[in-house]
Amino acid sequence: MLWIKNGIVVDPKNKINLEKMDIFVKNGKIVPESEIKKGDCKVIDASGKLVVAGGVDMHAHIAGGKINTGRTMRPEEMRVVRNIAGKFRASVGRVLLTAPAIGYEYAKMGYTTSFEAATPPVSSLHTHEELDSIPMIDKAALPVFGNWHLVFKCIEEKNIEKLKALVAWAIERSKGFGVKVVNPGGVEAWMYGGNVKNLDDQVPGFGVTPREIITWLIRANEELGLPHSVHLHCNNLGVPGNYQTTIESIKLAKGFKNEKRQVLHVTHVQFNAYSGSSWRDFGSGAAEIAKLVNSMDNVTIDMGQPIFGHATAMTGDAPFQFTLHKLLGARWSNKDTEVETGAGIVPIGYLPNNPVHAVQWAIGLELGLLTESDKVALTTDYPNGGPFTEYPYIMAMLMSKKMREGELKKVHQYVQKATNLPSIDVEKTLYEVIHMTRSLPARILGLENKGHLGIGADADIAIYNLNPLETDFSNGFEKVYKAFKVAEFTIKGGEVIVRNGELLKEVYGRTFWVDARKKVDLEVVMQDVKNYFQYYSLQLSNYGVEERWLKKPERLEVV
Amino acid sequence: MQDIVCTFCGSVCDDGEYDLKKKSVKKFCKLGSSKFAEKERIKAPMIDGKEVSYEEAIDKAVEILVNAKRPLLYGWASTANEAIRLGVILAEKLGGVYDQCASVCHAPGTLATIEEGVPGGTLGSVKNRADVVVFWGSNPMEAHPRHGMRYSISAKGLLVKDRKQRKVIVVDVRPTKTAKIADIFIQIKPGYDYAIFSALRAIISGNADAVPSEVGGVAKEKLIELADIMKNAKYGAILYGLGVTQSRGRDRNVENAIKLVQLLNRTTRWIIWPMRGHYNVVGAGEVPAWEVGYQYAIDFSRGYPRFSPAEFSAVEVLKRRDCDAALIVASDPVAHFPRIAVQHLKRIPVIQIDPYPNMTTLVAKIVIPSAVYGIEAEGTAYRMDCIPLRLKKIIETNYWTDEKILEEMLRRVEKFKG
Amino acid sequence: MAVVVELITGRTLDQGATVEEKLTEEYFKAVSYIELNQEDFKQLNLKEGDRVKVTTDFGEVVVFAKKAELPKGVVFIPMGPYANMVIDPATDGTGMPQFKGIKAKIEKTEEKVKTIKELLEAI
Amino acid sequence: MIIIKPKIDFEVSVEAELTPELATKSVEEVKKFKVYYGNRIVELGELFEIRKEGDDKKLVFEGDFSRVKWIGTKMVDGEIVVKGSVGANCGAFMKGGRILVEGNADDWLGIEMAGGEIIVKGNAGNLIGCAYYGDAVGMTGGRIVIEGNAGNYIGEKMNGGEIIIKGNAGDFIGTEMRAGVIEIHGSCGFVGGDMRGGEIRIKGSFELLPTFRKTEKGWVGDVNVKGEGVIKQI
Repeated sequence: MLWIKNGIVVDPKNKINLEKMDIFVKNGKIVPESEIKKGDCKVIDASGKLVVAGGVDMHAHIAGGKINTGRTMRPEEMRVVRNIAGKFRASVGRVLLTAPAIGYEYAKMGYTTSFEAATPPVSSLHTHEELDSIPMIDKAALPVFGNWHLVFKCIEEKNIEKLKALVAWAIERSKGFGVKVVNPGGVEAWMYGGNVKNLDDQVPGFGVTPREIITWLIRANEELGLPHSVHLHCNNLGVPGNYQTTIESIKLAKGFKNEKRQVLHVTHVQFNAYSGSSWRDFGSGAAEIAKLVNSMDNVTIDMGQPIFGHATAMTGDAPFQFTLHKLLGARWSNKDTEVETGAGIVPIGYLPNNPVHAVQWAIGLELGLLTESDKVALTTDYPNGGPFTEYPYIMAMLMSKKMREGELKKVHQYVQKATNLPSIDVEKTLYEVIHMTRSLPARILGLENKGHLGIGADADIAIYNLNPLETDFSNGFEKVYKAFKVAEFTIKGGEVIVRNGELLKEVYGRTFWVDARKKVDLEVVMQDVKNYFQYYSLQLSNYGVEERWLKKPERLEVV
Repeated sequence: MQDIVCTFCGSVCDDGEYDLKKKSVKKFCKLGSSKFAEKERIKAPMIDGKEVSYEEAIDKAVEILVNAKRPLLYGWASTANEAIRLGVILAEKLGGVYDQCASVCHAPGTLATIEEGVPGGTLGSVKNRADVVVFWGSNPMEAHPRHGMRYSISAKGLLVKDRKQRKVIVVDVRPTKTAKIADIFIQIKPGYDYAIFSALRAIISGNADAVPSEVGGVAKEKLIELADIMKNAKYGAILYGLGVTQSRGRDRNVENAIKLVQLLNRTTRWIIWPMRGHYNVVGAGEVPAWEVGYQYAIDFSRGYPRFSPAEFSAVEVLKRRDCDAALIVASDPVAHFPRIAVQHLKRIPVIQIDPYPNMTTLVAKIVIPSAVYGIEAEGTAYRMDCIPLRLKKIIETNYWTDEKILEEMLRRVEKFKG
Repeated sequence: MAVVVELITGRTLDQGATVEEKLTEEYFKAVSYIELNQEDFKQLNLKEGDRVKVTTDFGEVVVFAKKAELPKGVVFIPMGPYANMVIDPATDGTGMPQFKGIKAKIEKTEEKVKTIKELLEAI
Repeated sequence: MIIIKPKIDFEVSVEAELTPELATKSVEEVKKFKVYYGNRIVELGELFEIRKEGDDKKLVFEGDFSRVKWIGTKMVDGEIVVKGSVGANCGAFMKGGRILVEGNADDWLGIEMAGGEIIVKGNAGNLIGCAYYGDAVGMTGGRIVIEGNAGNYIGEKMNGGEIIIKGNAGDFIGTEMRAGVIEIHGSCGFVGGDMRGGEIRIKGSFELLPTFRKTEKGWVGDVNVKGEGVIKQI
């Protein structure tokens, strides 16, 4: 039992803003005062300190074939030593971190949940093995659907029951959490060296278009009532002028409704918010996207904020990765995966004096600032935009125009004409930024017990050495940055795991997965699946992940 | 039992049928059948040839390992990921060296990946899409007997429906069994893979004029013909083997092949992939990559991982007499390492964990028998293309699994180290 | 009479099928031979089953001779302890010894082929 | 000047990142310098006899140091003399000063060296002046002279400086080289794969890759990377 005394609490889900209050923890949950015996409690004096829910990263690449190939191809990344073996594991990595390092660094920062944003269903066991090796945090993985021949087939047949059954089956088989869509149709086109450019381009060899893939998957997702919405990485990622595709894709959510959450989450939008027709007249389309998102009540986005320095691009968007390889002349890994999906990896770096990189950096911030705080979550699309360990930088930037002005001086001045960032006066409040990093991502993902400090919530709590009542967020940004960088306490499932940025205890969190099989009749699709497995290189009976193989699975049943 | 997963080669066929009565397997090749056949086992744990209990053997092994200044922990390609993970953590806690069988097999491909990445695909993409398959220095008919049928040569796929729709090319220094069933066999001079990859790149990028009339024993016209086939493929795959990684040029050969594939992707689609040998040699690299950042040749003497095949690969460590104890798991370095490396293994205390007696058993001070994954034990392995498959337990055994043995070792080491 | 050749080593089906039974006669048979091109075979005046001594800068080994389809001047020994007596242990900084493409001298010999255990003792 | 001599035969190798900077310290301080002996951190004085003579910024290694790695790593000035042979990674990331090895040098000599001079009287191993794992650029400045023979993969990704091999060199010389000079007085194997710039001069025989064009300057290439590197017979 734990008693966090006198903290200054910000808990947006429960509409608590800067209230001095006590939090009580029992059996890993937040409980009312009446349920605990104060004498038996470990007491944390949080006087004058900020108490918030543990951070929730809704989109990062933390486990599976992509990041692991990234590690393999970049030994220079692994030379940064973060922890020497002893009571805790050795942990290393500059931006690409080892599994222990991922858990440790999130925990040090007060983050307690992170979602792997893309796993090929056929390789999910690998993704889960890595997730199981990440200590400290809760996690889950999103299987990808947007280029899977079986998905195309269901949509070609316009058979929603089949599609729903397939989605439910595949999420169960991959022990996944939701429906990720990456460059729908484009990755299949890449198998012949192509891509799709418009929502209405036909996918080579199939009678489907990206528009249909997205729409049908939203429909299936909503009829299944999954906790999370469709999670979309749009077409044309990384291409100048792509903000129009993004706008069109966002509009596909019109006509769908869900009381609890959005029906479409568009991810790492920074990479999909470019105006212009080439890298020469490249600029920001962030304002238009933000305006559209603000006008709709069923779409959310996350930033995909680039951080200057090293990064590694890794996505299921294989054709984009090849384009990036040609553009940069950099190392390139690619993985065409059965008839399901693909992926690519290319090392990159964001340089402040590079006009394109400066604009990308500004676009991320524009999106964060111009989009309503209830609709944009904070991410770097780790490790695509850079390290998650710099979330405090983004938080501080969103809250301080002065900090942005200082940073704007250091970057290529092309941002002045190509983006709106210099003229944006918005300063998000602490309440908003806490929402963008806790309660909002939890709501977007459909995690009811995460991202808040209400009764019944998981006791994932971060305490920062920052008195918000006495902090000038506009001017004291350095202090704000430092405070969020190193949590004074990180509490995971009721246990103190970090104190002043030092690891105290190694714990292993749960892996959430969603079981929607009760919502469908699997038989409507199983014959197709069986027929289609002749094109797989493994047996259907050996496909998928059993719950008992996972370290700490937690099934969320959709009924 | 149906859909048994084979734990012999990197093809990891998963369609076997096991007959519990006959204790034999159907559908698998000669190699797979040999895996599932009954054979001589190490009967009990032994110290200096004397039978002891598992606990005694483990206690003694841990004593040797914690007292070593630099223990080498080698093998890992024929065990499950669960055991490998414990092995990596054990190496980390002991301040030893972790290395795995790839270092004498396909690790040059990892070095090439460091240089250029690896534009690849799964075996399913070869089966379904590849209309041209090039086996370069690889001989699946002997090393991966069902590869051709299941995934590459005659596999029936979605877009490439049968053998007739697929062109199979073998590039090798000798007419191998695979060369016999290829459409085109190109015989090259040993040690000239790199030069030939360079020549093909030059031809494809419009610099054929620079290429002399013969390269590595192959006439220029023949290279132009090969380049044409490559350019005109819809979806090609170079599947390379030890002919490339173990000969002159090693990783540079693979690097150059990858550059060729990068170039080909500018006009069509090609992938390249290694024909990995042991059933879980991929896991033996992937697991340490996520645990400590590197695939092999990892030294923990400073308490954090460092990578340097020039210093920390098992052969270099042994040649330099740079380890004072060795834990060998699921491997037989005495049979497969050069003589000078074996000499050092004879000098130092060797602890072996393996189901079967082999040449390493003959030099080991401590021998700990283990269960066979895929027959007597369950676990996870990664096929040559990194597709994960779950190995099944078919029959009961009293042998401890590698996982259990290593878990016990780790527990004792942690206790010892405080 | 000796000829100078290029030695390569590699997997074979038999070597693979017996690799988990290293202390058996079958494994011994699978790895203790050398394959030569017909002309080289003839030049050394060999019959199937004759013994050949292979000498390189790195060691020597006696193995059984076998005729095979190989380019002239290229010989093959299955991967394993016999091959490893004569391959080049230098990894040139890559960690990988040179198992293939080693200059070797081969000659007919009356010396016997060592058993696996004798071979190990001699290392 | 500090004189260092092994006290024992090492069971496993020693990693000692010793630079002439040490010569500015007292003998007692030098003896306390931490080095790795396998997985043990020990004081330099436990493994070596240490003597000080005069104040010049110089380290002298007496005896066999072939199992001592990382000598002279990151050194910026001063002098190192190894009377015997030296272990791997000698002079790695060196910026200035001079290293003289009277015996042989092991692999990874002068990794990514930026300045200074390394002279090896005996033979040297592989990967001289190369880029370390995953890095894009090798040696950028300074000079490495090997009086004997050298191994494979010399000057890979080199972008400046000079490597002179008086004997023979191995295979794959100057791969992906961008600038600088490699001179080989003996013979070697493949030269200049994917070379973009710089010059490789060879007195003996070598193997040319099929991707160079003969010009008045010598062989120019590698055409595969639109390279302007020059390979010359001298």
